[in-house]
Amino acid sequence: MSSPLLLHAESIAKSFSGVPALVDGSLALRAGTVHALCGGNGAGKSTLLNVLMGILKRDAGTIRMEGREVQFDDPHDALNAGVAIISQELEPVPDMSVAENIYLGREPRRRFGLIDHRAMREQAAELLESLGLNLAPDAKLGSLSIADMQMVEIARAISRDARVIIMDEPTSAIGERETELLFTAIERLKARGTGIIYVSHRMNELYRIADDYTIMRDGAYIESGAMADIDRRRLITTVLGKELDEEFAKFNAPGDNTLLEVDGYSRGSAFRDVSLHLKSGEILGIFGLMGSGRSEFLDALFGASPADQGEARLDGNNYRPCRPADAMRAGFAYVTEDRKGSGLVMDASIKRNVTLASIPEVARSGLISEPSENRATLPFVDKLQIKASSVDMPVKQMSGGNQQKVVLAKWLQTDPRILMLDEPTRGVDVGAKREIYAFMSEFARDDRAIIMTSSEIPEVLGMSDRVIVFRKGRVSGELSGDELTQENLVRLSS
Amino acid sequence: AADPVRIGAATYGLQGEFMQLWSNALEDHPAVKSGDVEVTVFDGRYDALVQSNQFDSMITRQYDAILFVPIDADACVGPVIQATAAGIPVVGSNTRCNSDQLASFVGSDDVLAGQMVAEEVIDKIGGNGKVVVIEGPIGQSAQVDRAEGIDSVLAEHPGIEVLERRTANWSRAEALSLMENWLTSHQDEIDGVIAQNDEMAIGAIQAIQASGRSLDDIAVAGVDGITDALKAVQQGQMATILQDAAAQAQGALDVALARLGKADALPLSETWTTYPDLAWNDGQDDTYNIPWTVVTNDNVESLLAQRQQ
Amino acid sequence: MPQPTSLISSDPAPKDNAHRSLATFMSDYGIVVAFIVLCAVLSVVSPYFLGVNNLLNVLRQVSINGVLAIGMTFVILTRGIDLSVGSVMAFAAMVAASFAGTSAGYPLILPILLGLGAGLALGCVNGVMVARFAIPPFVMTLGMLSMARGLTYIYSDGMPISSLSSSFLWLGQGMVAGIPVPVLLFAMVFALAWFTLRYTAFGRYVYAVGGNPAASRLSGIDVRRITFAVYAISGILCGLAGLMIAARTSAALPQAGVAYELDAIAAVVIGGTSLAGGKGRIVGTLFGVLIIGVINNGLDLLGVSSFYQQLVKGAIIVVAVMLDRSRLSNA
Amino acid sequence: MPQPTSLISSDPAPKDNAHRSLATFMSDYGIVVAFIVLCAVLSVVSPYFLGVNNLLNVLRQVSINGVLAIGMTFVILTRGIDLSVGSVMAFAAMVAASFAGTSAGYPLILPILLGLGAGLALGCVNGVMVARFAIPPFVMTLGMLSMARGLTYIYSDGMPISSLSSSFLWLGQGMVAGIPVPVLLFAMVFALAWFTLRYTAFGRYVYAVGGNPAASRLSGIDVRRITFAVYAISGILCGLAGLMIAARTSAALPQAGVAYELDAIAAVVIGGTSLAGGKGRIVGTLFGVLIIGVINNGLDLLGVSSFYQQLVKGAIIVVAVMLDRSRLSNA
Ligand SMILES: Nc1ncnc2c1ncn2[C@@H]1O[C@H](COP(=O)(O)OP(=O)(O)OP(=O)(O)O)[C@@H](O)[C@H]1O
Ligand SMILES: Nc1ncnc2c1ncn2[C@@H]1O[C@H](COP(=O)(O)OP(=O)(O)OP(=O)(O)O)[C@@H](O)[C@H]1O
Ligand SMILES: [Mg+2]
Ligand SMILES: [Mg+2]
Repeated sequence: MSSPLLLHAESIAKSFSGVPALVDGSLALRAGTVHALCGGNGAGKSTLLNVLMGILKRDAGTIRMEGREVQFDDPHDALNAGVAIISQELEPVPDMSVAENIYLGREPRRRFGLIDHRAMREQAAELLESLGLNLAPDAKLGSLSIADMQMVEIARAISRDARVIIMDEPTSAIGERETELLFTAIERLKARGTGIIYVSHRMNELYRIADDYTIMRDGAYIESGAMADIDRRRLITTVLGKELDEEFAKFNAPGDNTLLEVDGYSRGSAFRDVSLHLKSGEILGIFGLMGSGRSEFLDALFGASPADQGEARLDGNNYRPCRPADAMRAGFAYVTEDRKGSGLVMDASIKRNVTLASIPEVARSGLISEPSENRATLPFVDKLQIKASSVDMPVKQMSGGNQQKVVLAKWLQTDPRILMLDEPTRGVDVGAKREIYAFMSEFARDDRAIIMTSSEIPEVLGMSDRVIVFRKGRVSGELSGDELTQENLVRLSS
Repeated sequence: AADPVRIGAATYGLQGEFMQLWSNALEDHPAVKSGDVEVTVFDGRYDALVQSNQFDSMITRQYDAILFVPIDADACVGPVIQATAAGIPVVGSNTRCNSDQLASFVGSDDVLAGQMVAEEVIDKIGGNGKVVVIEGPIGQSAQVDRAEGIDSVLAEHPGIEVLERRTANWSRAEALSLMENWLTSHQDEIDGVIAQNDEMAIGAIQAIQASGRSLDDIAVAGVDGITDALKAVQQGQMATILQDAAAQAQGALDVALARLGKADALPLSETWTTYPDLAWNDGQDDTYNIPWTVVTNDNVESLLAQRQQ
Repeated sequence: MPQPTSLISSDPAPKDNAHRSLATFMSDYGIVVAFIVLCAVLSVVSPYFLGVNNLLNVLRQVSINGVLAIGMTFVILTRGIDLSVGSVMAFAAMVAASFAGTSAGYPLILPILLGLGAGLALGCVNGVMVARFAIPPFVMTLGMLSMARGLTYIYSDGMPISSLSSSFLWLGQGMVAGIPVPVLLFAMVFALAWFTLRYTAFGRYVYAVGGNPAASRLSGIDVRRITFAVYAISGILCGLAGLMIAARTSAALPQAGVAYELDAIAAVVIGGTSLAGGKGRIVGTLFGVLIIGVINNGLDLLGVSSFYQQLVKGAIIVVAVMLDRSRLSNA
Repeated sequence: MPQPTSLISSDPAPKDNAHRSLATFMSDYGIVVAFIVLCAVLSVVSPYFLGVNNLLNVLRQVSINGVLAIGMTFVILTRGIDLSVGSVMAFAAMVAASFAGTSAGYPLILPILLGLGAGLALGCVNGVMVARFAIPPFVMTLGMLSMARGLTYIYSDGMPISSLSSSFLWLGQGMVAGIPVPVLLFAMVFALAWFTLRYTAFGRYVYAVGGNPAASRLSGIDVRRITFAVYAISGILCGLAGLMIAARTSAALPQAGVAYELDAIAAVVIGGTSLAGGKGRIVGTLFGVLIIGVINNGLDLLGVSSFYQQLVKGAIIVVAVMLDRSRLSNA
């Protein structure tokens, strides 16, 4: 470690209207390495990274690049100094194309400084190709699934030729295959001497690609070292500040009676001829590659965008949801994969979001009282370990993982029978994940059941009683018991 | 029968009662009622550009003649030139237009109205006292001209002090609030209210009444002679200067028909009998100034009766 | 049992609670501070400003815009806008007045119901077109601005309706316990709106629909119905404002309410409600309304000339909002 | 807030490609279709409508609103709004006219530069306050609406300025190769704006800032500068419109341009640009401007009575947009 550090942040502090989010953030990044920044939800990781990028102004602390102190007042300065970020919250420009999003702010130019749309398209196509992504450069971002949006953001950051790339949970919205593409790209970047700060709550990933780690807790630096020197158990313990028992707490047992039957569900080109059934007490996994139509299928089942063919039966009765309210009346709840777009009212407080789907229950003769709202919200705050200064805090001020918990709480509050979870643990830390898993097991009892999709294979394997695999919008197989292996999932889905 | 004569009437805007009376009077003209003449009234929306655009359309449609009540005395020049060049005579009405190409003008002099309204108030308070002036929208020809008239009278009366001078944009509601506030800041100082139109005068009256003051102590006068003002005169609350919308509109139509030579037995309207001093001269004069009438207790009943028809 | 990492029960910022609560207050009520500053300045420069009568005048003068602005707040909270308030008000005033003549002799309730009904009807048309046919609110209500004005002219034949019965005029000019009736009406509407937005399910839905329509729909909220309802509310409040203005000016004028939409929207936006929807408060609107009213009143009291009045009024509005928002620094 | 549409738009699954490209065309150019329908109807009911002279009239009539609407498009694309266009235009007209009198004898370039400069200056004030001091655009430009009108009164002493030199009048009344000069000016501004939005980095940034300010900032775009620039552009175009209107009406009137902001915004919104920013096209604005112009012209040609005109005009605007948007299912 003789050469100066590529990036060195020391004692960074930041508070929001008096509430400290970061008290002592420190991080030392070496060139050509991947540095894992670890911490629970709300530990201050994103805050630190946003300070490094010049998105937030720090209250105290110093940042040095290659030994020289730097001051980024705006992301513009950071970009000029060779720092790029894949931020945790997706920030697409929805009405611009993939190519335009990738090259936003540095469009290829023709003579007279005019934008060369053709070159931009070609370069984007080339870039996407080199990353192994199958995305049309002309597609509008707003029409993509959030996984695809995430890939576009990854492509954008990577193509910047930055010396430091900050990746704040780049994989939370994408599948295993795309994660592999990202890792391949990261290897290439490392070889070029780029330093990467990497945040993820998926431990497997950290052990695969990270060289160093830094652990933060409650806004403060705890320790750092080489990834090779810390085992998984100690990493988790240090991150959470407590011991954690086994990862998948699974103690539900599927019953015999069939709750839900779906027969030949189709909608446009999104999914075709999907038939499945769900038993009481069951956790049914749906697995597939990105874009295989899982989310679209769940949308249809929830009446958000109804199926145009096929039928469904709930307890043997016809179930034909035309809009979410129908599905909710039938006992469905649906945690979507896009918490910012379709899950949360970002400007509203935690408790308003938690009660959003169950206002009639919280209200008494049409009136809502603060106490009844607090009564509805507080148990979830404890149970899901939602970290926030108060239940009146707007959710947009919360860390990503905590926001995810709020979405979950909202739907649990409706006391559903069939809980549909699309990527339920997106951005959730290991501790809270465990709580969610335990909760799922506890939930799937009596005449209740869960349908879950996830791109995290261990989660699918660990939590599902049975898995339906989607491929290109069709069911390509069903796995249960001993057949539930990673190999089978991969085989059936690709 | 032959095709009716098609007349376009370009008004500055139909929002106020006065222009409404003006256009209703057109519809009541004997030649219109008999079907010999067809009039189309255009709402200029208080915008010189809109009026100019409407002239374009009237020229395209080849109206036989245009009656023109411009919003601005200068901005009306271009449209008049265009229409005249297209062979369409333009007869001005109500508001003057600084164009020498106007076929004729049948209207009333706003400067004179300004003088009269100011004199009404000043006479009533006996030549000495404090007044407030409520004006129309700044820069509109009617405001500019009436202000000129008011100023000329004020200049002759050194005993009159102008406490306040503000626009209420011809609006009753605005004048009402304005007067409420002035009655607060000037308490009992105000002796008279000179309003450039009746709507604003009525707003002022309502504020005075609401404040518990007596209209015997404050002289109010407005211009136009709208129906509510006539009623107020009847009750001794104000004075108004009647601008005869019917005479202006119907007289202008008579003149236009005369210039077109399309009708015999002119003039058809009552204008010329109502104002015997106004010489018809076969409709060939450049200017017909319809006299203003001060509305008093003596003539208000008959005016109101006319209005009810 | 895992130890709760939740911070909610424990005190968040022991360090400088005082600082924080001031900051919170300022960010919540900055507009109140701006209002107080404005009033303080006015009471120094004009000895009349603080008089009881003058303050009642201000309240009476703002009450019509106040009622419109409250309806507008509902609409804007759902990301909408209602440009038609002035015209709809004029139409309702005309309908009501046509049944409130001294000679007609109908009971007072008839013009009231018909006025409110006329406003409600046009508001419902706005609501249906926006909620059901997805016409952008700006376009729909701009169309209604024009259509309602046309209806007013057609209904009234372009002439004002005056000679209203004194019981009707009481709505605009009467007093109850020393307080002008329009002020009481405004106060009632305000209280009802405040209560609705704060304590009722409907109020929650209004915020939610404006904050995130997609999430609201997925949460089982009938987004269309809420959207429809806010325009209906705005419509019925236009009806009430129509009764008030006809009664205050003793006549229904076909040209009444031209450009009132700007003042109503201004009050809402000055009050801190975001045109992007989902964020804002009715108390803010109240102070927005009051700020506009106090500026107008103050300029009249001070006798600022017509020429300078507009300049000063515009500048004060900008400065007041600047005072309010200056603390929001970081993006 | 950008919303990935996966859950809201129930995309009707492209069954066949032909159907789909028609759908795409309709969704991109629905307003063109609405315009063509409108023109077809008008040319059937009025034999004068399709005359060359009348079409030139329409173009001349829309050119001032057109120039304002183009500036407005830039502003709205960044999620802003400019309510001050009418007043700023009036101020610029007054400044220019005061140097364009027949007697003054200044070269034509002087009033032109001063008029544009006056518009630009006020636009820059809007820009600074919105971009630098984060005053909500609605409030800032509403303040400017009032302030610029006040400045116009003060500058002109409340009197119109007429007797303008014939070289100046040429800007509003002249012809070049059979085409009215205002139409040429509008065409030039349109072409420039179209080109700018499409081919320059600045144009892309305008979209980006409106589409997602946070993303734009993260991409190193100077969001404040872009925001400032759009208000400056709107300002200078108000200046141009001021020259055009003074030259066309042969006078600068202190009351000119009242409520023009509504027509300009309407053209932009009818043209499909979203008030939420980031989405829309200048071609849409062109057709929005044309639709409004054709409605006004058509109603005048048909001699629709002014009472019914407002009703019909409002209804046509709504129907045109309904035609355009009927395919887009709900939100
Ligand atoms: N704009 C804000 N206003 C107030 N508090 C904020 C704001 N942004 C973040 N915080 C608070 O700062 C703390 C740290 O948040 P941060 O987003 O940095 O966490 P994180 O480590 O990235 O968590 P996660 O793993 O869930 O993404 C949280 O308690 C959060 O509530
Ligand atoms: N709004 C939309 N408009 C058009 N196509 C869409 C839309 N949303 C999704 N799709 C497409 O529908 C297909 C199925 O997407 P879906 O989101 O259901 O996949 P998924 O299996 O859940 O994968 P992901 O991990 O991306 O969520 C994809 O090809 C996707 O691009
Ligand atoms: Mg984070
Ligand atoms: Mg999915």
